Amino acid sequence: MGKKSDIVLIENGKRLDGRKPLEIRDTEMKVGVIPNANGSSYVRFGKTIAIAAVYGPKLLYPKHLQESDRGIIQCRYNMAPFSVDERVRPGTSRRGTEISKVIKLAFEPVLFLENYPKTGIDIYVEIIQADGSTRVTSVNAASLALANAGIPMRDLVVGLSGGKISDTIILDLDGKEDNNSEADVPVAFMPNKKEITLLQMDGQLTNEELKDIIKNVMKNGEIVYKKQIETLKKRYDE
Amino acid sequence: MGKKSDIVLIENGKRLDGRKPLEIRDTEMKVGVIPNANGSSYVRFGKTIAIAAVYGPKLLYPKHLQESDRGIIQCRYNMAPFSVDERVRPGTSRRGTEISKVIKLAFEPVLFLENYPKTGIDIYVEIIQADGSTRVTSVNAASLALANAGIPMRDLVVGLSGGKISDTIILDLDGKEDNNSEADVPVAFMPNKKEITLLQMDGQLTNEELKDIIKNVMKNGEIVYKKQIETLKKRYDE
Amino acid sequence: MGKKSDIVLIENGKRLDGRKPLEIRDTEMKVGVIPNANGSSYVRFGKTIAIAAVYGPKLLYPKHLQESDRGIIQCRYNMAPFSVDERVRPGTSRRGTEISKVIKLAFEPVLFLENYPKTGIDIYVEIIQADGSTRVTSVNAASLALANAGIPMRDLVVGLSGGKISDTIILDLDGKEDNNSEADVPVAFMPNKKEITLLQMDGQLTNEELKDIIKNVMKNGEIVYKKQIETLKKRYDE
Amino acid sequence: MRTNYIFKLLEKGERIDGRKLDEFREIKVLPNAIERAEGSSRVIMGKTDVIVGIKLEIGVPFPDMPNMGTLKTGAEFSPIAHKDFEPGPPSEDATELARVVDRGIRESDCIELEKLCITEKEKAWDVYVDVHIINHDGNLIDASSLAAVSALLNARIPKLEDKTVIRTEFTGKLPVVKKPITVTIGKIMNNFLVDPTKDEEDIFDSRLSVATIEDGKICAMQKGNKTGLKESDVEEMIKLSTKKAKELRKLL
Amino acid sequence: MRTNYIFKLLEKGERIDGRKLDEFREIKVLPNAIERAEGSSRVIMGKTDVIVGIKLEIGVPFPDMPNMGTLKTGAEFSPIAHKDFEPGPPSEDATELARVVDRGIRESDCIELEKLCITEKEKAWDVYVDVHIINHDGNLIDASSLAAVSALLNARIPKLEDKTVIRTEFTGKLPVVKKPITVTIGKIMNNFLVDPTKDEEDIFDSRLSVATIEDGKICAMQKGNKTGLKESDVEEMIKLSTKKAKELRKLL
Amino acid sequence: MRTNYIFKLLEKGERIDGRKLDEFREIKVLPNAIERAEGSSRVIMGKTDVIVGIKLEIGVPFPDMPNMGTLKTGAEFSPIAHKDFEPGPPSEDATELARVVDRGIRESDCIELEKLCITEKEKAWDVYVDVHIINHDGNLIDASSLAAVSALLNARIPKLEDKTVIRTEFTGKLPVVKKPITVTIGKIMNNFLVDPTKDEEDIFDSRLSVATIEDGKICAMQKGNKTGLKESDVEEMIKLSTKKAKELRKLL
Repeated sequence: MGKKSDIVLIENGKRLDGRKPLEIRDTEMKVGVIPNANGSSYVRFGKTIAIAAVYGPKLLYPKHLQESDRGIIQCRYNMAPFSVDERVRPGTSRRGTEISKVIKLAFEPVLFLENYPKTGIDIYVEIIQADGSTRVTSVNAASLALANAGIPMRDLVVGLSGGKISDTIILDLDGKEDNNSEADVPVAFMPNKKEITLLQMDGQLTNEELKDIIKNVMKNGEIVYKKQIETLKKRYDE
Repeated sequence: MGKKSDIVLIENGKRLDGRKPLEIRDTEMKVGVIPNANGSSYVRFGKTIAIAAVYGPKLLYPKHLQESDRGIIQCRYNMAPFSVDERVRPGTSRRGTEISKVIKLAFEPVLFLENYPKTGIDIYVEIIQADGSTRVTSVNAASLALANAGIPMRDLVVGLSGGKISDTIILDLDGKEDNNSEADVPVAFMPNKKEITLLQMDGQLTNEELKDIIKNVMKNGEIVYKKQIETLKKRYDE
Repeated sequence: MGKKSDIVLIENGKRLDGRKPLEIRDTEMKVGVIPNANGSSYVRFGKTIAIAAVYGPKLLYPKHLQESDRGIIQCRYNMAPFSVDERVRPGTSRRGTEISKVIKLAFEPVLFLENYPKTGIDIYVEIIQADGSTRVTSVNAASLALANAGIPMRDLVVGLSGGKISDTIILDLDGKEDNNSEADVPVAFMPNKKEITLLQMDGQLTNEELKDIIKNVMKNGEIVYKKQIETLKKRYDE
Repeated sequence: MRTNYIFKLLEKGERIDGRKLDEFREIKVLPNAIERAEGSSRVIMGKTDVIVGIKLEIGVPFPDMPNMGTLKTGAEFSPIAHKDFEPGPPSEDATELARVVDRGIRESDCIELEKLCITEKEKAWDVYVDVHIINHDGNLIDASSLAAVSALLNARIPKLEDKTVIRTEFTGKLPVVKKPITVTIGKIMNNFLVDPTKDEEDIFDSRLSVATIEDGKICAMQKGNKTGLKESDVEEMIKLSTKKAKELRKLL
Repeated sequence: MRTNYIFKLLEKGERIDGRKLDEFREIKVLPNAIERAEGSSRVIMGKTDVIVGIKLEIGVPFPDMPNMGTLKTGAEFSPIAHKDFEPGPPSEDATELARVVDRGIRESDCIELEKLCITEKEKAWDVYVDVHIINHDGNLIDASSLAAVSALLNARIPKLEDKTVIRTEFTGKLPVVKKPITVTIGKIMNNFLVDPTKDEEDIFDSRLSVATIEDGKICAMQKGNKTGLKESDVEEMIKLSTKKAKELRKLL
Repeated sequence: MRTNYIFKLLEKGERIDGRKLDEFREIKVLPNAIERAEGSSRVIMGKTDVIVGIKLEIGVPFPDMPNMGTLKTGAEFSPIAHKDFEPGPPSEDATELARVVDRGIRESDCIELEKLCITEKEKAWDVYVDVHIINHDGNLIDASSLAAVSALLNARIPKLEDKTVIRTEFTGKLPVVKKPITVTIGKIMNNFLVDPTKDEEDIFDSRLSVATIEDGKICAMQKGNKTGLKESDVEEMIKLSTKKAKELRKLL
């Protein structure tokens, strides 16, 4: 939608939480948080917290889901009942189904699925607290969990959202910005190959504005990428 | 139920839409309307529109559904959400389950199922607009779709509803008549073998009235039969 | 909960229905009531009526449920829609799922499951009328149905509930007592081996009170055991 | 083998259990089987055993019938009743059974639903008719329909205080004014059979269930099974069904 | 083999059905296809065939938008439309389709939802947009989005009497003020394709669906399929999509 | 093999991780783990990791308790937590866990539900206790029960304006007056074990979960696993559980 409300989201170049337009929230990343999983991670952007686990690759059942020449990714994105203001009823939602699909697609290009015929790699992401940008936070969590599982990847995948409020381009939208911005653009990309693997948009933007947002996301996504690398290195050093 | 309401459905021998008691509504039939299907059809009686598709015969999965000595018919009757006044919620309903079953049974006698062991023949009917007599319209649509699929049949199957209003026997009930008639008798039959393959009744009738209705349905069903034949011929001529 | 309401459930040593504290309601037991089943029973405690059927042991499908070295028990406890004041909607409930599980566990110790690899033994219990103590009534019904099915058992299983009202220990709680007692303790045990196979508790009790209740249940459970034996004998004598 | 034997006997006009073609099995109708339900009945037909319970709940009338109560019929094929019945949502056959039982009651105007309105447009009694199968040995439609009407006949309307239903006191009987009876006729090799066992049902060519009311009128019909019927078959089956319905009605 | 043939042709910049890379198939927009719906349209793109019907029902506004109607979009992949579509709850792909169609309408402010409030906080029109697939030969997103807007454009608001919806009389048209158009661009081996058939879709490297409104603004996007896109790819795909949207808009 | 090793050690009264039979693993209780929930707590017991979140929603009181709020407890075995947990509706084990956690809270009168009524018969707070398993290494019942009480203890009641819940302001703490503690005792070959790991659980003969309150009273019990228990076993297990509960209560 165009301007969604009269809430002032930016004043004197500062956003409601004091951030500059292109500033990313305080971020925390950990791996190996779920001992049972082959790989796992904890990722927090501000108050948005995602926990991801990777199980597999393992032979897929029922058999009719197997592909004879490659592995497949199965992904479930889920919000804990207590993650948002109004309790989320457990079970699948249409929003969850769509997000699960786009996250899955975000990782298809980076895995060597042809090396795992007949298998499935399960990526599970739980949003245990939500304050905007949950799908890109999930992408970062999944990227770290896959790496932590030791599954070879062509590149990591970085997720970051961009948007526009009062003619200003912003990054890493929080919940209030998500609901009231003029546009919201979640992006995931491979930082080395510079390829976009998830791209969606809600709101209204000119072609130029959109280009600008994507450019800024990919530039500042470097920060998120470094944080991922750092987190993985720290783990190896332990 | 006995007289269901005080609505006058017939006056001076004319029904609300001007039809004579035994007159069938304006009818339209086409086959081959769904390129992907093995056979398909479009059938309209007045404002009631059914689209049918046939897929198969094809090996049935899961295996436990297979019968070793014959094929089975699987049928789904479904109403589009926008087909009636109040939106229909997608998903199975008890009414839909029952109608699917009686349509399936209407075709058991005409197919050479013993020639297709372990296979299934799928008949799908979508009511995209409903104004009474949907199950018999579905029968006509399924009959044409099966013929269009080139599946050998002992006979075509003709569907037509009969009923009674103000002591008058009527045919091809529309929605208002369906809801307010004294009785409603959907019938499907094989026009050459003169065998009834679907027969249900709601309302109150004497034995004689019922006999009379069935007789009239089978007699005037000839018109529907001719229309089916014509439609199939026209297709071959194309 | 502690004292749940102000309803007086016992006065002058008599309960609302005239029973003495440790008295069991009028009880009726039959076996072989379902000709189709391998074993079956009808058990009534006051107004609580359970009908149980046993099917099996039989090869389990789908295969992934099979255990290569032993049979498994599958149990479903279900309440008929008309069994209680407010109609029960058909389908699984969380309460039903839990009760099914504890009933199943109540019989694990008495069956020689190691003798039936890859098979399943199905225990189905229908509560057709409920007035308290339904799960222990179900245990008695299942015990008789298994014996009636001729499935070897290490011991029968006896079910009986205990509880506390106004500092008095009672047995075989009816619906009103179930809802308003200070505590409710359903127990199932093997009468010869003196082993408890189902034990739950709701309410508030001291350790001593609880011990006392269990002791009384096991002592008076003898009456229920004798009734089971009698019922089975009578059947053989027929 | 059993099937072949049934066929052979039928050629001679005989049935495996010694009955005549148009003879019912022994039938017991046991009203008030479930004390706590508003109405109930158990019907035992040979080895077929069904219970129907009636519950009344407060509901909202349909917008197009603002001053009438509603009838809601369900059927559960409990897994206790047959090895092929599985727990889970109602099968196609259970759904058909519920709808056929429902139609007999509804179309006969058996219940005076207009007397079940509490407040126009807002509150009316929902009458739940729940069929529960205890043992399945054929002819579920007739047994269930009979049990349903029997249960309705002994059903009472609970007292209403404020918004609360008091189920220990009653304000009267459920207004039941008709007794629809459904009799299913099976056709096997040009024989017409009444009250089939499960073994007989499995080899039916065709079946026709007909519900009739006291005045002889037909109020519902449902054809089943896999072959077609001639007009003359239908006529004969209706005639037989109507005749046998009178016998069943006497059991109520 | 067919796949290989498609690849070979694409190397020469050709398509299997003779179209140019950026050419639509023949498109028919048939508004008012379903008389009894409040609005409807059928769109046929080559062999792809979809119907969208609009229904209006009375609902309760969301607490945070107490004076607005609501938009509810659904999509059913009817099993009539393709051998791989199965009866049952909506698949992942059907869910995505519904959400992409929804987003184009919602984000463009296509419907003036604030005009659909009946009583603040209590009653408002729910606008149901239901996509029904009749035959699937690719590009369901564009066909469905087009049909949805076309259906909304001919939708009318039924009369309201008391609490009853009178669906034979209307109080006016649904307030539709924008015409969002979605055009999906597929990428195969550095070729950008418009309006893909199912065969082409199956071998896409990547796809990008872009919804635009009259003033050229983009109001929704969705990337699909399995490979990554360079920034320059995205730019080119958006440009092509925006250009082709103008052609489609003329069909409304 | 691992199983055999566990058995061998147990014969010597030892456990695979070096603990005494009646010793807990290291336990961390982390209240307020989820800022946006009305209450929350994370409990880590060895490798077992659970989060409980509390949400308050406005609901309708039960007709038979017209002036009380309601408690609703759920448990999700998230597939992140164990390779055997699958997405989908709650399993039998998840259902049991939810019901055991619920019973401990409910039967201890932990929450003063009568203080949660807003308008008699019409509005009251529903207290949702949702257990989310992060990693499953045994003893989910004790960990979840502990996390639930810890979460309730820090839960606050949001402000209510008109019909709207304002979740950034609070009118007070949730009235929690009891601290039920559940300790599960496992029996393996006549050994009684506290706080089992998953490996130990898998070879339990039997388990008994006992919830106790401050005054030493027992408020809920649940027997699990596959063998019977002597009366004397039950007594010993209750004694041990009650004793260990005091240790856990100190962590709140």
